[in-house]
Amino acid sequence: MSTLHIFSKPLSYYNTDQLVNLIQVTDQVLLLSDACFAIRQFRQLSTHLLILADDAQSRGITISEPDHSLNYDDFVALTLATSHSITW
Amino acid sequence: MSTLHIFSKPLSYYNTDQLVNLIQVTDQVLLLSDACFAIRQFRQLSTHLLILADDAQSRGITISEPDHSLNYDDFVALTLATSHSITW
Amino acid sequence: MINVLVLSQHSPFDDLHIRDALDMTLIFAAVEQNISWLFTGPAVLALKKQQQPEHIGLKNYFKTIKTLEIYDVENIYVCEKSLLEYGLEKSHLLIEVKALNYQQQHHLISQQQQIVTL
Amino acid sequence: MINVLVLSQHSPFDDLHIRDALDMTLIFAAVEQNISWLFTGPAVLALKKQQQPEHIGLKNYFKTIKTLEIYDVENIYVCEKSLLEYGLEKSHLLIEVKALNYQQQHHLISQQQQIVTL
Amino acid sequence: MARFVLSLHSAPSDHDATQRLIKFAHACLNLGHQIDALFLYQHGVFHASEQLNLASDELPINSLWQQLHKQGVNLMLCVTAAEKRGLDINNTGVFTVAGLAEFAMLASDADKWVQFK
Amino acid sequence: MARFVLSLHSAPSDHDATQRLIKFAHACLNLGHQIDALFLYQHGVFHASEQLNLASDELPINSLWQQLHKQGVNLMLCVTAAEKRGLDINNTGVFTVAGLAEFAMLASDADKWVQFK
Repeated sequence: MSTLHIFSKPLSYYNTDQLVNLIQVTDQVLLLSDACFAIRQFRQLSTHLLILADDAQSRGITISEPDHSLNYDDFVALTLATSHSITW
Repeated sequence: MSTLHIFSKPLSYYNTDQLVNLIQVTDQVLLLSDACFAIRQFRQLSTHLLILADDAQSRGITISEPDHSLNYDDFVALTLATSHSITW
Repeated sequence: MINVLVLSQHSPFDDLHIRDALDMTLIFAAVEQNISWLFTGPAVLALKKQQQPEHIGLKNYFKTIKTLEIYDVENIYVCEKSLLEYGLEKSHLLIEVKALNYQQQHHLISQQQQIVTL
Repeated sequence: MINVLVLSQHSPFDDLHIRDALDMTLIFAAVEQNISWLFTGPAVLALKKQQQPEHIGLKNYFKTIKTLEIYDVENIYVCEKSLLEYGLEKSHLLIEVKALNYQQQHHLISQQQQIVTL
Repeated sequence: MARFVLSLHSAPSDHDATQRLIKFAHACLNLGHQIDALFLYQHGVFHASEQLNLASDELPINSLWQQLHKQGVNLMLCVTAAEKRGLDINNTGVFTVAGLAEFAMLASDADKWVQFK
Repeated sequence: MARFVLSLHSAPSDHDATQRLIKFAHACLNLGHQIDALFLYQHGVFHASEQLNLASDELPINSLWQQLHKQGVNLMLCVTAAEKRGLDINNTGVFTVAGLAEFAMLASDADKWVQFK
């Protein structure tokens, strides 16, 4: 039973306090769009982040361990591997 | 030389750290719309807040000292009494 | 029947966010799913009593919120911490709600098949 | 000639906020006003080098940002603290900017006749 | 008497911002001030969509704009912002299509520019 | 094979959200999954504005929707959200006007509902 948490903006757009308390270690955190700029900020929510490769690359962001780079096929598979998703 | 700072949402919509540091005691802070719900939060920015009466009343919010209630004529006058306004 | 959660986070008159969430909640009840609605952050203000937006030309959607129970929408939840943040108590609210701490919110989320933020 | 300040606070691809601000900045320069542009919060990311949004079908407006100097827009400011927040240094930016602390931002604001947040 | 320019940045679905702008505009006029331009920018341009037609228990946006138009307020629509949002600029009702330069000149001449969003 | 419903909540001016939704939809189809509905809600309904016509150096939104339509994806527009935003529901191009109930039933039957904004 894990939740996929999807973000498309830097963390300052969200309620950090709520997210830090809601997101569990078994959950997955996926960064899309401008959220890719804020890997360091999102580290508070999960020790390893999933990042959409297209969105990161087009912004000149390099993805490295412990984070994982995803393509769209992986993104689809991820929504199926988790119980449900929340697009924050 | 004072600035009129205009808000229409609760403080969580804005960058509190920036606002606390930018807004000076000589500045004016005006709460409109859903910002009227968050008088207590906005107290951090100014010891006395200006609040649009229509917007507060329609939300069941009572305005009391040290805050001031404004009508639209006052709002217009306020924009003229300050050097410039920022609608955050 | 599946469990569906509508998650509201916007303030009452921030565009049509709360009204869109209200429509979505009512419709899932109408098609007989097990719908829940969770209010967090400034969205809890949408449950505050004594609002009369018609005085400034806005539609009074609070009347519809009051009818949720009639339409069998019984799972209305609010974030306990957000109530505190806005100085609200349960007696200040339009309808009966369950106040949840973060752990309880997490549990609620874990029970859902679909979750939508509006 | 008046002093006009454009204030940007949104992330680079949050709707068209930065592009709207870019248009506004260029046009005030074109009508020969003393225009300044201040980037705070996630807006500082719009000045980050090596972005190629055309790879995901989005317009590359960074090319236009690079031409600001040609159009006599010289007063480009960024919030010092926001740069830190996103791990950026001046050498990571597309163009020459002045980094301002909060006190300097307040001073900049105090010099303006008109201020627009976009 | 002061000269104002007002700009609206939110979509017509944000009825609250719209009603506030319109009340502010009427207060300006009633106090004897002048409004040199009321300018739609960003999502505000959707207000110039001719088809805008809300239910009778909603804010009567169309007739509120008509009223301001009849009082002689220069209702302007930013052509650049409209085109970037795919709006039909040949059919903008009481709003006049204007370039950003025109607005920038009016804003530079005005005593006050107040934004609504 | 899984059954998806996808919903889009942001306006066409948020090109980034639009391109992401469309790429996700194509990935679904290529992987052999089924998309029961692609639903426009909230500001997403502005995508069904027929006049939408962007410059040639912008995301070719119209032709991207045409492509999905040709692949048989059920492109739906929420009538309630559209009416609240004053959209002309008689002229919605490749999008079919649908009630919220219809979408809610599809969402209840689908394996996954993914939101894009």
